[in-house]
Amino acid sequence: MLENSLGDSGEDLEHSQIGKLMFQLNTKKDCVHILRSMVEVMAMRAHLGELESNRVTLAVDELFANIAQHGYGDKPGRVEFEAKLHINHHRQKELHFEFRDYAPVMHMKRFTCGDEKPCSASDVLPGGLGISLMHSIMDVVQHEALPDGNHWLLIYICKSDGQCEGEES
Amino acid sequence: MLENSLGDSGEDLEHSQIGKLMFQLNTKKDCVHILRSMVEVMAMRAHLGELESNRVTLAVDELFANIAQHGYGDKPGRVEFEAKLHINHHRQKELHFEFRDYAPVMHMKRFTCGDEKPCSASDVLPGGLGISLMHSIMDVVQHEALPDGNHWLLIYICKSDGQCEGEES
Amino acid sequence: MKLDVRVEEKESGMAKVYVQGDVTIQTSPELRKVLKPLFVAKQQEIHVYLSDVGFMDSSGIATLVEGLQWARDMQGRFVLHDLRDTVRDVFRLAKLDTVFEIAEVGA
Amino acid sequence: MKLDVRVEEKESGMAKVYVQGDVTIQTSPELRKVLKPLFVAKQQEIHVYLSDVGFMDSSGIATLVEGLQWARDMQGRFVLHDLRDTVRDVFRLAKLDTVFEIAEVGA
Ligand SMILES: Nc1ncnc2c1ncn2[C@@H]1O[C@H](COP(=O)(O)OP(=O)(O)O)[C@@H](O)[C@H]1O
Ligand SMILES: Nc1ncnc2c1ncn2[C@@H]1O[C@H](COP(=O)(O)OP(=O)(O)O)[C@@H](O)[C@H]1O
Repeated sequence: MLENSLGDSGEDLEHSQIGKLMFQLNTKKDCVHILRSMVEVMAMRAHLGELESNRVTLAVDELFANIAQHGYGDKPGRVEFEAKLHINHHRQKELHFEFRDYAPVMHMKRFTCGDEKPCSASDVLPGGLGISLMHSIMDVVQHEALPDGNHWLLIYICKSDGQCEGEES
Repeated sequence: MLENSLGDSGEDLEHSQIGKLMFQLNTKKDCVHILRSMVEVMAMRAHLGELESNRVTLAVDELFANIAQHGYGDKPGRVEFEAKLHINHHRQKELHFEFRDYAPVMHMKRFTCGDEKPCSASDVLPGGLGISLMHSIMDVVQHEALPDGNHWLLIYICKSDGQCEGEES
Repeated sequence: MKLDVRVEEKESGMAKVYVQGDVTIQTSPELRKVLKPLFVAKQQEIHVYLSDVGFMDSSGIATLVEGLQWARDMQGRFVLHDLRDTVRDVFRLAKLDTVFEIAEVGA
Repeated sequence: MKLDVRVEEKESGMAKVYVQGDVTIQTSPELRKVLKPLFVAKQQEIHVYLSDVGFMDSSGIATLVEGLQWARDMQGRFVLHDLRDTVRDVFRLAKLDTVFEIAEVGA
Protein backbone atom coordinates (compact mmCIF):
# COMPACT_ATOMS: atom_id res chain seq x y z
CA MET A 1 0.00 0.00 0.00
CA LEU A 2 2.99 2.31 0.28
CA GLU A 3 4.66 1.85 -3.04
CA ASN A 4 6.73 4.90 -3.79
CA SER A 5 10.08 4.11 -2.29
CA LEU A 6 12.34 7.11 -2.03
CA GLY A 7 15.57 5.14 -2.04
CA ASP A 8 17.80 5.51 0.97
CA SER A 9 15.64 7.94 2.79
CA GLY A 10 12.83 5.48 3.29
CA GLU A 11 9.35 6.27 2.15
CA ASP A 12 7.25 9.34 2.25
CA LEU A 13 3.73 8.42 3.13
CA GLU A 14 2.31 10.47 0.35
CA HIS A 15 3.85 11.48 -2.90
CA SER A 16 5.85 14.61 -3.52
CA GLN A 17 4.16 17.84 -2.52
CA ILE A 18 0.91 16.22 -1.62
CA GLY A 19 0.87 15.21 2.00
CA LYS A 20 3.41 17.80 2.95
CA LEU A 21 2.17 20.91 4.65
CA MET A 22 4.23 23.96 3.92
CA PHE A 23 3.76 27.25 5.58
CA GLN A 24 5.50 30.57 5.33
CA LEU A 25 4.77 32.78 8.23
CA ASN A 26 6.13 35.63 10.16
CA THR A 27 7.14 35.35 13.74
CA LYS A 28 4.25 37.39 14.99
CA LYS A 29 3.22 35.52 18.06
CA ASP A 30 -0.33 34.91 16.92
CA CYS A 31 1.11 32.41 14.46
CA VAL A 32 1.56 29.85 17.23
CA HIS A 33 -2.17 29.29 16.85
CA ILE A 34 -1.76 28.25 13.22
CA LEU A 35 1.32 26.19 13.86
CA ARG A 36 -0.55 24.32 16.53
CA SER A 37 -3.41 23.43 14.21
CA MET A 38 -0.92 22.19 11.60
CA VAL A 39 0.82 19.95 14.08
CA GLU A 40 -2.52 18.66 15.36
CA VAL A 41 -3.53 17.67 11.85
CA MET A 42 -0.25 15.83 11.29
CA ALA A 43 -0.52 14.13 14.68
CA MET A 44 -4.01 12.99 13.83
CA ARG A 45 -2.81 11.60 10.50
CA ALA A 46 -0.21 9.62 12.44
CA HIS A 47 -2.94 8.44 14.84
CA LEU A 48 -1.21 9.80 17.91
CA GLY A 49 -3.10 9.78 21.18
CA GLU A 50 -4.06 12.99 22.96
CA LEU A 51 -1.01 13.25 25.23
CA GLU A 52 1.43 12.33 22.49
CA SER A 53 -0.15 14.82 20.13
CA ASN A 54 0.05 17.54 22.78
CA ARG A 55 3.73 16.82 23.38
CA VAL A 56 4.63 17.01 19.73
CA THR A 57 2.66 20.24 19.42
CA LEU A 58 4.51 21.62 22.44
CA ALA A 59 7.95 20.81 21.03
CA VAL A 60 7.18 22.52 17.72
CA ASP A 61 5.68 25.50 19.55
CA GLU A 62 8.83 25.85 21.66
CA LEU A 63 11.15 25.91 18.67
CA PHE A 64 8.99 28.51 16.97
CA ALA A 65 8.94 30.60 20.17
CA ASN A 66 12.72 30.51 20.33
CA ILE A 67 13.12 31.57 16.74
CA ALA A 68 10.67 34.41 17.32
CA GLN A 69 12.14 35.59 20.61
CA HIS A 70 15.84 34.82 20.43
CA GLY A 71 16.39 34.49 16.68
CA TYR A 72 14.41 37.53 15.61
CA GLY A 73 14.39 39.34 18.96
CA ASP A 74 10.59 39.65 18.95
CA LYS A 75 10.57 41.59 15.67
CA PRO A 76 8.58 40.09 12.81
CA GLY A 77 10.68 37.85 10.59
CA ARG A 78 10.16 35.25 7.94
CA VAL A 79 9.93 31.57 8.77
CA GLU A 80 9.22 28.65 6.48
CA PHE A 81 7.72 25.60 8.06
CA GLU A 82 7.18 22.15 6.64
CA ALA A 83 5.55 19.12 8.17
CA LYS A 84 5.36 15.60 6.84
CA LEU A 85 4.73 12.01 7.74
CA HIS A 86 7.40 9.49 6.85
CA ILE A 87 8.00 5.76 7.27
CA ASN A 88 11.51 4.75 8.27
CA HIS A 89 13.44 1.53 7.61
CA HIS A 90 12.04 -0.08 10.73
CA ARG A 91 8.60 0.66 9.34
CA GLN A 92 7.94 3.11 12.13
CA LYS A 93 6.06 6.27 11.45
CA GLU A 94 8.00 9.47 11.86
CA LEU A 95 6.76 13.02 11.96
CA HIS A 96 9.21 15.49 10.42
CA PHE A 97 9.04 19.21 11.10
CA GLU A 98 11.39 21.65 9.43
CA PHE A 99 11.91 25.34 10.06
CA ARG A 100 13.96 27.72 7.97
CA ASP A 101 14.61 31.17 9.37
CA TYR A 102 16.64 34.18 8.20
CA ALA A 103 17.66 35.26 11.67
CA PRO A 104 21.24 35.61 12.95
CA VAL A 105 22.96 32.25 13.07
CA MET A 106 22.46 30.55 16.38
CA HIS A 107 25.34 28.87 18.09
CA MET A 108 24.21 25.54 19.42
CA LYS A 109 27.60 24.96 21.01
CA ARG A 110 26.16 26.61 24.06
CA PHE A 111 24.19 23.45 24.52
CA THR A 112 25.85 20.33 25.79
CA CYS A 113 23.73 18.04 23.65
CA GLY A 114 21.30 17.94 20.79
CA ASP A 115 23.26 18.09 17.60
CA GLU A 116 24.77 14.66 17.96
CA LYS A 117 23.63 13.03 21.13
CA PRO A 118 20.07 13.26 22.42
CA CYS A 119 19.29 15.56 25.35
CA SER A 120 17.46 14.78 28.51
CA ALA A 121 15.65 17.44 30.44
CA SER A 122 18.57 17.97 32.80
CA ASP A 123 21.23 18.30 30.08
CA VAL A 124 20.38 21.81 29.12
CA LEU A 125 21.48 25.14 30.53
CA PRO A 126 19.39 26.48 33.37
CA GLY A 127 16.62 28.81 32.27
CA GLY A 128 16.21 26.90 29.07
CA LEU A 129 12.93 25.21 29.87
CA GLY A 130 11.59 25.46 26.34
CA ILE A 131 14.69 24.03 24.69
CA SER A 132 14.83 21.31 27.31
CA LEU A 133 11.20 20.29 26.77
CA MET A 134 11.77 20.21 23.02
CA HIS A 135 14.77 17.93 23.38
CA SER A 136 13.09 15.60 25.80
CA ILE A 137 10.11 15.14 23.47
CA MET A 138 11.75 14.91 20.06
CA ASP A 139 13.92 12.00 18.93
CA VAL A 140 16.03 14.17 16.65
CA VAL A 141 16.74 17.87 17.01
CA GLN A 142 19.03 18.95 14.22
CA HIS A 143 20.33 22.43 13.68
CA GLU A 144 22.23 23.64 10.63
CA ALA A 145 23.76 27.11 10.38
CA LEU A 146 23.24 28.58 6.91
CA PRO A 147 25.00 31.62 5.44
CA ASP A 148 21.83 33.64 5.95
CA GLY A 149 19.96 31.93 8.74
CA ASN A 150 19.16 28.61 10.30
CA HIS A 151 17.63 25.31 9.33
CA TRP A 152 16.01 23.14 11.97
CA LEU A 153 14.75 19.59 11.76
CA LEU A 154 12.65 17.95 14.45
CA ILE A 155 11.83 14.26 14.14
CA TYR A 156 9.33 12.46 16.31
CA ILE A 157 9.21 8.67 16.07
CA CYS A 158 5.74 7.40 16.84
CA LYS A 159 6.15 5.40 20.00
CA SER A 160 3.31 3.02 20.53
CA ASP A 161 2.88 0.69 17.58
CA GLY A 162 -0.78 0.26 18.27
CA GLN A 163 -1.45 3.95 18.24
CA CYS A 164 0.70 4.87 15.30
CA GLU A 165 0.42 2.05 12.83
CA GLY A 166 -3.16 2.65 11.76
CA GLU A 167 -4.20 3.40 8.23
CA GLU A 168 -4.29 6.94 7.14
CA SER A 169 -7.04 7.71 4.74
CA MET B 1 2.28 54.91 10.60
CA LEU B 2 1.69 53.11 7.34
CA GLU B 3 4.44 54.44 5.17
CA ASN B 4 5.21 51.93 2.46
CA SER B 5 2.89 52.90 -0.32
CA LEU B 6 2.63 50.30 -3.04
CA GLY B 7 1.54 52.71 -5.76
CA ASP B 8 -1.79 52.12 -7.35
CA SER B 9 -2.67 49.06 -5.41
CA GLY B 10 -2.86 50.92 -2.14
CA GLU B 11 -0.83 49.84 0.84
CA ASP B 12 -0.01 46.54 2.34
CA LEU B 13 -0.22 46.75 6.07
CA GLU B 14 3.04 44.98 6.51
CA HIS B 15 5.98 44.86 4.19
CA SER B 16 6.67 42.23 1.58
CA GLN B 17 6.61 38.67 2.82
CA ILE B 18 6.20 39.57 6.44
CA GLY B 19 2.56 39.85 7.34
CA LYS B 20 1.49 37.56 4.58
CA LEU B 21 0.62 34.05 5.52
CA MET B 22 1.36 31.55 2.79
CA PHE B 23 0.37 27.99 2.93
CA GLN B 24 0.75 25.10 0.59
CA LEU B 25 -1.55 22.28 1.42
CA ASN B 26 -3.27 19.35 -0.08
CA THR B 27 -6.99 19.07 -0.32
CA LYS B 28 -7.24 16.41 2.31
CA LYS B 29 -10.25 17.50 4.23
CA ASP B 30 -8.48 17.76 7.56
CA CYS B 31 -6.82 20.88 6.17
CA VAL B 32 -9.98 22.90 6.76
CA HIS B 33 -8.88 22.94 10.38
CA ILE B 34 -5.62 24.70 9.50
CA LEU B 35 -7.24 27.05 7.04
CA ARG B 36 -9.68 28.07 9.71
CA SER B 37 -6.97 28.94 12.19
CA MET B 38 -5.18 31.02 9.55
CA VAL B 39 -8.30 32.99 8.76
CA GLU B 40 -9.01 33.46 12.46
CA VAL B 41 -5.57 34.94 12.97
CA MET B 42 -6.03 37.34 10.05
CA ALA B 43 -9.50 38.29 11.29
CA MET B 44 -8.09 39.04 14.69
CA ARG B 45 -5.35 41.20 13.18
CA ALA B 46 -8.11 43.14 11.43
CA HIS B 47 -9.99 43.39 14.73
CA LEU B 48 -13.13 41.78 13.38
CA GLY B 49 -15.86 40.87 15.82
CA GLU B 50 -16.86 37.27 16.46
CA LEU B 51 -19.69 37.06 13.90
CA GLU B 52 -17.73 38.85 11.21
CA SER B 53 -14.72 36.64 11.80
CA ASN B 54 -16.90 33.55 11.60
CA ARG B 55 -18.41 34.69 8.29
CA VAL B 56 -15.04 35.33 6.71
CA THR B 57 -13.81 31.96 7.93
CA LEU B 58 -16.90 30.34 6.46
CA ALA B 59 -16.43 31.93 3.04
CA VAL B 60 -12.82 30.79 2.82
CA ASP B 61 -13.79 27.32 4.04
CA GLU B 62 -16.45 27.06 1.33
CA LEU B 63 -14.07 27.93 -1.47
CA PHE B 64 -11.56 25.38 -0.21
CA ALA B 65 -14.30 22.76 0.07
CA ASN B 66 -15.30 23.40 -3.54
CA ILE B 67 -11.76 23.12 -4.81
CA ALA B 68 -11.34 19.87 -2.88
CA GLN B 69 -14.65 18.32 -3.90
CA HIS B 70 -15.41 19.68 -7.34
CA GLY B 71 -11.98 20.80 -8.53
CA TYR B 72 -10.03 17.76 -7.40
CA GLY B 73 -12.97 15.36 -7.11
CA ASP B 74 -12.08 14.47 -3.51
CA LYS B 75 -8.61 13.23 -4.50
CA PRO B 76 -5.65 14.92 -2.82
CA GLY B 77 -4.31 17.84 -4.82
CA ARG B 78 -2.06 20.80 -4.33
CA VAL B 79 -3.38 24.15 -3.22
CA GLU B 80 -1.49 27.32 -2.43
CA PHE B 81 -3.15 29.73 -0.09
CA GLU B 82 -2.21 33.27 0.82
CA ALA B 83 -3.79 35.65 3.27
CA LYS B 84 -3.02 39.29 3.88
CA LEU B 85 -4.31 42.49 5.34
CA HIS B 86 -4.43 45.50 3.06
CA ILE B 87 -5.54 49.13 3.28
CA ASN B 88 -7.44 50.46 0.29
CA HIS B 89 -7.72 54.00 -1.08
CA HIS B 90 -10.64 54.74 1.17
CA ARG B 91 -8.45 53.76 4.10
CA GLN B 92 -10.62 50.76 4.78
CA LYS B 93 -9.06 47.53 5.85
CA GLU B 94 -9.39 44.66 3.44
CA LEU B 95 -8.64 41.01 3.97
CA HIS B 96 -7.33 39.30 0.84
CA PHE B 97 -7.36 35.54 0.43
CA GLU B 98 -5.89 33.86 -2.62
CA PHE B 99 -6.04 30.26 -3.71
CA ARG B 100 -4.11 28.67 -6.54
CA ASP B 101 -5.07 25.16 -7.56
CA TYR B 102 -3.92 22.79 -10.31
CA ALA B 103 -7.32 21.23 -10.85
CA PRO B 104 -9.27 21.22 -14.13
CA VAL B 105 -10.30 24.70 -15.13
CA MET B 106 -13.63 25.66 -13.70
CA HIS B 107 -16.17 27.43 -15.82
CA MET B 108 -17.72 30.23 -13.85
CA LYS B 109 -20.07 31.01 -16.74
CA ARG B 110 -22.45 28.60 -15.15
CA PHE B 111 -23.01 31.22 -12.50
CA THR B 112 -25.13 34.26 -13.20
CA CYS B 113 -22.93 36.53 -11.11
CA GLY B 114 -19.66 36.78 -9.32
CA ASP B 115 -16.99 37.59 -11.85
CA GLU B 116 -18.23 41.07 -12.57
CA LYS B 117 -21.25 41.85 -10.49
CA PRO B 118 -21.68 40.82 -6.88
CA CYS B 119 -23.96 37.89 -6.04
CA SER B 120 -26.72 37.74 -3.56
CA ALA B 121 -27.77 34.49 -1.97
CA SER B 122 -30.62 34.02 -4.42
CA ASP B 123 -28.54 34.64 -7.54
CA VAL B 124 -26.89 31.30 -7.61
CA LEU B 125 -28.00 27.99 -9.05
CA PRO B 126 -30.04 25.83 -6.72
CA GLY B 127 -27.97 23.38 -4.71
CA GLY B 128 -25.05 25.73 -4.56
CA LEU B 129 -25.36 26.73 -0.93
CA GLY B 130 -21.61 26.95 -0.36
CA ILE B 131 -20.97 29.16 -3.38
CA SER B 132 -23.93 31.29 -2.49
CA LEU B 133 -22.76 31.84 1.09
CA MET B 134 -19.30 32.71 -0.16
CA HIS B 135 -20.65 35.32 -2.55
CA SER B 136 -22.97 36.85 -0.02
CA ILE B 137 -20.13 37.29 2.49
CA MET B 138 -17.25 38.42 0.31
CA ASP B 139 -17.09 41.78 -1.42
CA VAL B 140 -15.03 40.45 -4.29
CA VAL B 141 -14.96 36.90 -5.63
CA GLN B 142 -12.62 36.76 -8.55
CA HIS B 143 -11.82 33.69 -10.60
CA GLU B 144 -9.13 33.40 -13.24
CA ALA B 145 -8.67 30.33 -15.40
CA LEU B 146 -4.99 29.49 -15.84
CA PRO B 147 -3.47 27.10 -18.40
CA ASP B 148 -2.96 24.55 -15.63
CA GLY B 149 -5.52 25.37 -12.98
CA ASN B 150 -7.36 28.19 -11.26
CA HIS B 151 -6.60 31.32 -9.35
CA TRP B 152 -9.12 32.67 -6.88
CA LEU B 153 -9.19 35.93 -5.01
CA LEU B 154 -11.58 36.68 -2.18
CA ILE B 155 -11.68 40.19 -0.74
CA TYR B 156 -13.49 41.14 2.41
CA ILE B 157 -13.83 44.84 3.20
CA CYS B 158 -14.01 45.39 6.93
CA LYS B 159 -17.46 46.80 7.49
CA SER B 160 -17.79 48.56 10.78
CA ASP B 161 -15.24 51.34 11.14
CA GLY B 162 -15.24 51.02 14.85
CA GLN B 163 -14.43 47.35 14.80
CA CYS B 164 -11.88 47.39 12.05
CA GLU B 165 -9.90 50.56 12.47
CA GLY B 166 -7.96 49.53 15.56
CA GLU B 167 -4.21 49.22 15.66
CA GLU B 168 -2.70 45.96 14.63
CA SER B 169 0.60 44.55 15.83
CA MET C 1 -11.31 18.81 14.43
CA LYS C 2 -13.02 15.76 15.86
CA LEU C 3 -16.77 15.51 15.92
CA ASP C 4 -18.58 13.71 18.73
CA VAL C 5 -22.18 12.77 18.11
CA ARG C 6 -24.18 11.07 20.83
CA VAL C 7 -27.77 9.84 20.54
CA GLU C 8 -30.33 9.26 23.27
CA GLU C 9 -33.38 7.40 22.05
CA LYS C 10 -36.49 7.59 24.17
CA GLU C 11 -39.21 4.96 24.11
CA SER C 12 -41.70 7.65 23.28
CA GLY C 13 -40.49 7.92 19.69
CA MET C 14 -38.24 10.85 20.46
CA ALA C 15 -34.51 11.01 19.81
CA LYS C 16 -32.03 13.54 21.19
CA VAL C 17 -28.79 14.09 19.29
CA TYR C 18 -25.89 15.90 21.01
CA VAL C 19 -23.23 17.26 18.69
CA GLN C 20 -19.81 18.46 19.80
CA GLY C 21 -17.08 19.90 17.56
CA ASP C 22 -16.91 21.62 14.19
CA VAL C 23 -19.25 20.44 11.45
CA THR C 24 -17.30 20.76 8.17
CA ILE C 25 -16.70 18.79 4.98
CA GLN C 26 -14.33 16.72 7.05
CA THR C 27 -16.74 15.85 9.83
CA SER C 28 -20.29 16.18 8.46
CA PRO C 29 -20.29 12.56 7.18
CA GLU C 30 -20.15 11.49 10.84
CA LEU C 31 -23.20 13.53 11.69
CA ARG C 32 -24.98 12.09 8.68
CA LYS C 33 -24.09 8.55 9.75
CA VAL C 34 -25.85 9.11 13.07
CA LEU C 35 -28.91 10.87 11.67
CA LYS C 36 -29.53 8.42 8.82
CA PRO C 37 -30.77 5.50 10.96
CA LEU C 38 -33.07 7.85 12.86
CA PHE C 39 -34.79 8.76 9.62
CA VAL C 40 -35.69 5.14 8.96
CA ALA C 41 -36.58 4.22 12.51
CA LYS C 42 -40.06 5.10 13.68
CA GLN C 43 -39.24 8.43 15.33
CA GLN C 44 -41.76 11.18 15.63
CA GLU C 45 -39.37 13.79 16.94
CA ILE C 46 -35.66 14.40 16.49
CA HIS C 47 -34.00 17.07 18.62
CA VAL C 48 -30.48 18.17 17.73
CA TYR C 49 -28.43 20.00 20.39
CA LEU C 50 -25.77 22.30 19.02
CA SER C 51 -24.41 24.20 22.03
CA ASP C 52 -20.99 22.60 21.57
CA VAL C 53 -20.73 23.39 17.88
CA GLY C 54 -18.61 26.48 17.28
CA PHE C 55 -18.37 26.30 13.51
CA MET C 56 -20.64 24.89 10.83
CA ASP C 57 -20.25 25.17 7.09
CA SER C 58 -22.64 24.44 4.20
CA SER C 59 -21.95 20.72 4.34
CA GLY C 60 -23.22 20.70 7.91
CA ILE C 61 -26.28 22.68 6.95
CA ALA C 62 -26.92 20.38 4.00
CA THR C 63 -26.79 17.42 6.38
CA LEU C 64 -29.40 19.03 8.63
CA VAL C 65 -31.57 19.86 5.62
CA GLU C 66 -32.02 16.11 5.22
CA GLY C 67 -33.71 16.22 8.61
CA LEU C 68 -36.12 18.85 7.32
CA GLN C 69 -36.99 16.61 4.41
CA TRP C 70 -37.54 13.67 6.72
CA ALA C 71 -39.83 15.82 8.87
CA ARG C 72 -41.90 16.79 5.85
CA ASP C 73 -42.13 13.29 4.45
CA MET C 74 -42.94 11.62 7.75
CA GLN C 75 -44.89 14.40 9.44
CA GLY C 76 -42.27 14.37 12.17
CA ARG C 77 -40.60 17.18 14.08
CA PHE C 78 -36.95 18.04 13.49
CA VAL C 79 -35.84 20.66 16.02
CA LEU C 80 -32.51 22.45 16.45
CA HIS C 81 -31.53 23.58 19.95
CA ASP C 82 -28.98 25.89 21.57
CA LEU C 83 -27.37 27.39 18.48
CA ARG C 84 -24.42 29.63 19.22
CA ASP C 85 -24.57 33.12 17.74
CA THR C 86 -22.04 32.25 15.06
CA VAL C 87 -23.96 29.18 13.93
CA ARG C 88 -27.30 30.95 14.05
CA ASP C 89 -25.78 33.67 11.87
CA VAL C 90 -24.92 31.11 9.20
CA PHE C 91 -28.51 29.84 9.15
CA ARG C 92 -29.62 33.43 8.76
CA LEU C 93 -27.19 34.05 5.90
CA ALA C 94 -28.47 30.91 4.21
CA LYS C 95 -32.03 32.17 4.71
CA LEU C 96 -32.82 28.94 6.50
CA ASP C 97 -33.40 30.37 9.97
CA THR C 98 -37.13 30.54 9.31
CA VAL C 99 -37.30 27.19 7.53
CA PHE C 100 -35.90 25.15 10.38
CA GLU C 101 -37.66 24.80 13.70
CA ILE C 102 -35.13 26.43 16.02
CA ALA C 103 -36.02 26.21 19.69
CA GLU C 104 -35.59 29.16 22.00
CA VAL C 105 -32.65 28.83 24.38
CA GLY C 106 -33.25 26.26 27.05
CA ALA C 107 -36.43 24.92 25.44
CA MET D 1 -6.16 32.17 20.74
CA LYS D 2 -7.64 34.58 23.24
CA LEU D 3 -6.93 34.21 26.92
CA ASP D 4 -9.51 35.13 29.54
CA VAL D 5 -8.27 35.61 33.06
CA ARG D 6 -10.71 36.43 35.83
CA VAL D 7 -9.84 37.13 39.46
CA GLU D 8 -11.99 36.79 42.56
CA GLU D 9 -10.44 38.35 45.60
CA LYS D 10 -11.76 37.30 48.98
CA GLU D 11 -11.54 39.46 52.08
CA SER D 12 -9.77 36.61 53.81
CA GLY D 13 -6.54 37.22 51.90
CA MET D 14 -7.32 34.57 49.34
CA ALA D 15 -7.49 35.11 45.59
CA LYS D 16 -8.96 32.77 42.98
CA VAL D 17 -7.76 33.09 39.40
CA TYR D 18 -9.78 31.47 36.61
CA VAL D 19 -7.92 30.99 33.33
CA GLN D 20 -9.56 30.15 30.02
CA GLY D 21 -7.77 29.60 26.71
CA ASP D 22 -4.30 28.59 25.57
CA VAL D 23 -1.33 29.90 27.51
CA THR D 24 1.45 30.51 24.97
CA ILE D 25 4.09 33.13 24.16
CA GLN D 26 1.25 35.10 22.65
CA THR D 27 -1.03 35.04 25.67
CA SER D 28 1.12 34.45 28.77
CA PRO D 29 1.78 38.20 29.23
CA GLU D 30 -1.93 38.56 29.98
CA LEU D 31 -1.76 35.95 32.69
CA ARG D 32 1.30 37.66 34.10
CA LYS D 33 -0.48 41.01 34.12
CA VAL D 34 -3.21 39.56 36.33
CA LEU D 35 -0.91 37.65 38.68
CA LYS D 36 1.58 40.49 39.20
CA PRO D 37 -0.68 42.73 41.36
CA LEU D 38 -1.63 39.72 43.49
CA PHE D 39 2.02 39.20 44.35
CA VAL D 40 2.28 42.71 45.78
CA ALA D 41 -1.11 42.77 47.49
CA LYS D 42 -1.33 41.16 50.89
CA GLN D 43 -2.55 37.74 49.80
CA GLN D 44 -1.85 34.62 51.75
CA GLU D 45 -3.23 32.20 49.19
CA ILE D 46 -3.51 32.29 45.43
CA HIS D 47 -5.52 29.54 43.71
CA VAL D 48 -5.26 29.18 39.96
CA TYR D 49 -7.99 27.23 38.15
CA LEU D 50 -6.90 25.67 34.88
CA SER D 51 -9.80 23.45 33.79
CA ASP D 52 -10.36 25.61 30.71
CA VAL D 53 -6.75 25.59 29.61
CA GLY D 54 -6.15 23.04 26.86
CA PHE D 55 -2.60 23.97 25.95
CA MET D 56 0.26 25.50 27.89
CA ASP D 57 3.82 26.01 26.77
CA SER D 58 7.01 26.88 28.65
CA SER D 59 6.17 30.58 28.72
CA GLY D 60 3.00 29.71 30.62
CA ILE D 61 4.90 27.51 33.02
CA ALA D 62 7.51 30.21 33.53
CA THR D 63 4.74 32.64 34.41
CA LEU D 64 3.40 30.25 37.03
CA VAL D 65 6.90 29.68 38.40
CA GLU D 66 6.82 33.33 39.46
CA GLY D 67 3.94 32.32 41.70
CA LEU D 68 6.10 29.65 43.28
CA GLN D 69 8.75 32.24 44.00
CA TRP D 70 6.19 34.57 45.54
CA ALA D 71 4.94 31.72 47.75
CA ARG D 72 8.46 31.06 49.00
CA ASP D 73 9.31 34.69 49.60
CA MET D 74 6.06 35.53 51.31
CA GLN D 75 5.29 32.22 52.98
CA GLY D 76 2.07 32.13 50.98
CA ARG D 77 0.32 29.28 49.21
CA PHE D 78 0.22 29.13 45.42
CA VAL D 79 -2.05 26.27 44.33
CA LEU D 80 -2.92 24.97 40.87
CA HIS D 81 -6.33 23.35 40.37
CA ASP D 82 -8.10 21.19 37.78
CA LEU D 83 -5.24 20.58 35.36
CA ARG D 84 -6.26 18.71 32.23
CA ASP D 85 -4.26 15.58 31.43
CA THR D 86 -2.35 17.33 28.65
CA VAL D 87 -1.32 20.23 30.87
CA ARG D 88 -0.44 17.97 33.78
CA ASP D 89 1.75 15.98 31.39
CA VAL D 90 3.75 19.11 30.53
CA PHE D 91 4.39 19.80 34.22
CA ARG D 92 5.57 16.21 34.54
CA LEU D 93 7.88 16.55 31.53
CA ALA D 94 9.32 19.72 33.04
CA LYS D 95 9.81 17.86 36.33
CA LEU D 96 7.73 20.52 38.04
CA ASP D 97 4.74 18.39 38.98
CA THR D 98 6.20 17.78 42.43
CA VAL D 99 7.46 21.33 42.89
CA PHE D 100 4.07 22.97 42.47
CA GLU D 101 1.21 22.41 44.84
CA ILE D 102 -1.33 20.79 42.55
CA ALA D 103 -4.72 20.18 44.16
CA GLU D 104 -6.57 16.95 43.61
CA VAL D 105 -9.57 17.25 41.30
CA GLY D 106 -12.42 19.15 42.94
CA ALA D 107 -10.36 20.27 45.92
N1 LIG E 1 16.70 30.40 17.76
C1 LIG E 1 17.57 30.81 18.70
N2 LIG E 1 18.53 31.71 18.38
C2 LIG E 1 19.39 32.14 19.32
N3 LIG E 1 19.41 31.71 20.60
C3 LIG E 1 18.49 30.83 21.00
C4 LIG E 1 17.53 30.33 20.07
N4 LIG E 1 16.76 29.44 20.73
C5 LIG E 1 17.22 29.40 21.99
N5 LIG E 1 18.26 30.22 22.17
C6 LIG E 1 19.00 30.42 23.43
O1 LIG E 1 18.68 29.34 24.30
C7 LIG E 1 18.23 29.81 25.57
C8 LIG E 1 17.18 28.87 26.15
O2 LIG E 1 15.98 28.98 25.42
P1 LIG E 1 14.61 28.50 26.07
O3 LIG E 1 14.77 27.09 26.46
O4 LIG E 1 13.50 28.78 25.16
O5 LIG E 1 14.44 29.36 27.36
P2 LIG E 1 14.00 30.88 27.42
O6 LIG E 1 13.51 31.25 26.05
O7 LIG E 1 12.90 30.84 28.43
O8 LIG E 1 15.21 31.63 27.82
C9 LIG E 1 17.69 31.18 25.30
O9 LIG E 1 17.75 32.01 26.42
C10 LIG E 1 18.58 31.68 24.15
O10 LIG E 1 19.72 32.31 24.64
N1 LIG F 1 -13.63 24.61 -7.84
C1 LIG F 1 -14.67 24.17 -8.57
N2 LIG F 1 -14.43 23.50 -9.73
C2 LIG F 1 -15.46 23.05 -10.47
N3 LIG F 1 -16.76 23.21 -10.15
C3 LIG F 1 -17.08 23.86 -9.04
C4 LIG F 1 -16.05 24.37 -8.17
N4 LIG F 1 -16.66 24.98 -7.15
C5 LIG F 1 -17.99 24.84 -7.33
N5 LIG F 1 -18.27 24.18 -8.46
C6 LIG F 1 -19.61 23.88 -8.98
O1 LIG F 1 -20.54 24.73 -8.30
C7 LIG F 1 -21.61 23.96 -7.70
C8 LIG F 1 -22.10 24.60 -6.42
O2 LIG F 1 -21.12 24.46 -5.40
P1 LIG F 1 -21.53 24.58 -3.89
O3 LIG F 1 -22.17 25.89 -3.69
O4 LIG F 1 -20.36 24.32 -3.02
O5 LIG F 1 -22.61 23.47 -3.63
P2 LIG F 1 -22.32 21.91 -3.50
O6 LIG F 1 -20.84 21.73 -3.36
O7 LIG F 1 -23.05 21.57 -2.24
O8 LIG F 1 -22.88 21.30 -4.72
C9 LIG F 1 -21.02 22.59 -7.51
O9 LIG F 1 -21.98 21.59 -7.49
C10 LIG F 1 -20.04 22.46 -8.67
O10 LIG F 1 -20.67 21.93 -9.81
